[in-house]
Amino acid sequence: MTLAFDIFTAFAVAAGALFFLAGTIGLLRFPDPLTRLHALTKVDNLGLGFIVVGLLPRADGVLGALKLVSIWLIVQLSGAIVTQLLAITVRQHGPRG
Amino acid sequence: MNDATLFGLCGAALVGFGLYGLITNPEPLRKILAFNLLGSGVFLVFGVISRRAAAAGLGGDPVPQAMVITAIVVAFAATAMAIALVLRLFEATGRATLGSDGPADKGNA
Amino acid sequence: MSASSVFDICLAVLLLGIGAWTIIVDNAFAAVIGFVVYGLSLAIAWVRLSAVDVALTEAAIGGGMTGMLMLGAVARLRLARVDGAGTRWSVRLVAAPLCALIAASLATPLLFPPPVIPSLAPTVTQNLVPTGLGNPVAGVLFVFRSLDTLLEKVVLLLALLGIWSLAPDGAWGGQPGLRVYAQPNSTLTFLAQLLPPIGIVVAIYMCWVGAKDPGGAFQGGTVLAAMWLLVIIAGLENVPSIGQPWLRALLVFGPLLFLVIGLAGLVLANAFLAYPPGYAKPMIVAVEVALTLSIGVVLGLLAAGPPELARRQ
Amino acid sequence: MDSFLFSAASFVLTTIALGLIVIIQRPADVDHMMAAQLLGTGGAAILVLLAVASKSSAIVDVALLLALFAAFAAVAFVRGAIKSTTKTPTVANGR
Repeated sequence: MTLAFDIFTAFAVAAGALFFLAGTIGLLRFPDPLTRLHALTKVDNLGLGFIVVGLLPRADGVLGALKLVSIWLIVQLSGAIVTQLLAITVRQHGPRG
Repeated sequence: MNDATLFGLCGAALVGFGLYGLITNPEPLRKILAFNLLGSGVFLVFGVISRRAAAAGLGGDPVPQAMVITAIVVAFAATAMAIALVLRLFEATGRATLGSDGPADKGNA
Repeated sequence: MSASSVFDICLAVLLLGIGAWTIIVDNAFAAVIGFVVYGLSLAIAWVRLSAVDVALTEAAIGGGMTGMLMLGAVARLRLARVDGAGTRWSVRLVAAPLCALIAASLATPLLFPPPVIPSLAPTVTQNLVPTGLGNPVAGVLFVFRSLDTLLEKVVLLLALLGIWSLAPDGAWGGQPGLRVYAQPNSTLTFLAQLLPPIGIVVAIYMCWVGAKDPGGAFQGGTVLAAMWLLVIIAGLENVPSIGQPWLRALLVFGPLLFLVIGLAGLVLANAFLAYPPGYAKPMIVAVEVALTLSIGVVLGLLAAGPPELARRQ
Repeated sequence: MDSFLFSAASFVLTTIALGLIVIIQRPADVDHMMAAQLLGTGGAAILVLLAVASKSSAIVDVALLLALFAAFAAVAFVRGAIKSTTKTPTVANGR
């Protein structure tokens, strides 16, 4: 059972790390700020999401697991809104923001 | 060399960077920023000393840690005060530098 | 080399890189954003140094609040004339080795530590048991060195008085001129409605957990201040005039309660700021709750700056 | 397992650091702010990894604050960007 959990953790954390890599590459390669913001949100939800899911079996009890999930939710919500705010800034003032 | 020493050396280098910025940058806001960098370097060195004194099952000596917490809060208060002064200088004179060229800034520097 | 050492080396390189970049970059706005990034990374370094309490403070104050202050200032100073060219090369040439020398002299004692490293950790753990606290840092802050903590609150109030005293005569007692988001924007409004409830829960949690685990009044108060500022920036609330009686009452409430309990110690426990045996923990928690509120208001007002608008009738 | 988690944290940190180095050389301020957001999210991920790897659940609280204050800093940035450009109309309308 422990082994199954470990394999699960390893896979999910690795997937999350890959999304961090993908998001960063997107941030570097995409041509304009709006598409770069898109890459940034992938890091917020999938990168951190996979890492949190992977760590859940090793969390410190149910409360610890809840705390991990709530961090992801906070990042998710605030990240989505902040990204939109940055996008509005770009729209209004051009890419030089 | 252990890991704590690594951060200590990092802190020492940051003190150097901060001091350099404080001396060479003409804008007061950048000077404030450099001073904050210098301060955080000092805190980091102090934190490493606290980490070394780990004993009694604690990860570090709690006395320096408590002092660093106090110091961070006081540094914030000082930064807020300094920034308010710079903004007031800008409002009063329309400039944000403390250069010695020109009669306008007499008494402000 | 273990995986944790690799991590530490990466982190140290990152810190040095951003630190150097904030100093050398031309654009002041970029330098300030670099400083925010630096503050957030420094929090991770403090975690690696087993100083979680400091990491919490650094993430909240070093990254968030100082960054917000500086971003506001740099936006205002964009119109400032930067007269006088940069510093002369001769000054730079003299300054660089001098700074390197100071850095090296700080590094030397770290590389060659004394054979016996003095530590107060055993004393703290021994004396922590009677207080009923579980967090040694909170013990140091509120029991062993409580005078420092009390005076630090006074320093915060003095800094606030200093900032207020920069107000033009006509604006004394008026509202701080904190810049708000210019156009009413539903996205920011939504964030300012969504985040503060979460932030208030986090602040209460920080304050509550501080007796046992890392956390405490500073961290909780900073979160409160940030949420307050967020609501103001989004335009949902006005900045209060600094003459408001409730505002002034909140400002001094925490330090005053601390002082009263300290003076009560003279009668009940024979020393200033001493706690009567058995009652230490409830008293400290009461002081922490009061301080969290006061710190929240003080930090928020420090970030809001001096009054600029005349008092509303 | 713990050293795997540390390696994952190092990987995320290296990725972000390399990203930061490139992003901060760009001219636009909004790109710099994206870098700060990336570090806010990545820092939270690194900290939860560290918390589990070193079995100290208090570190999770640092991740919580990091996430909150990264969002707060972004709001402060947006405010600054709007204000300064409304005062200098020449910069506006870059669409």
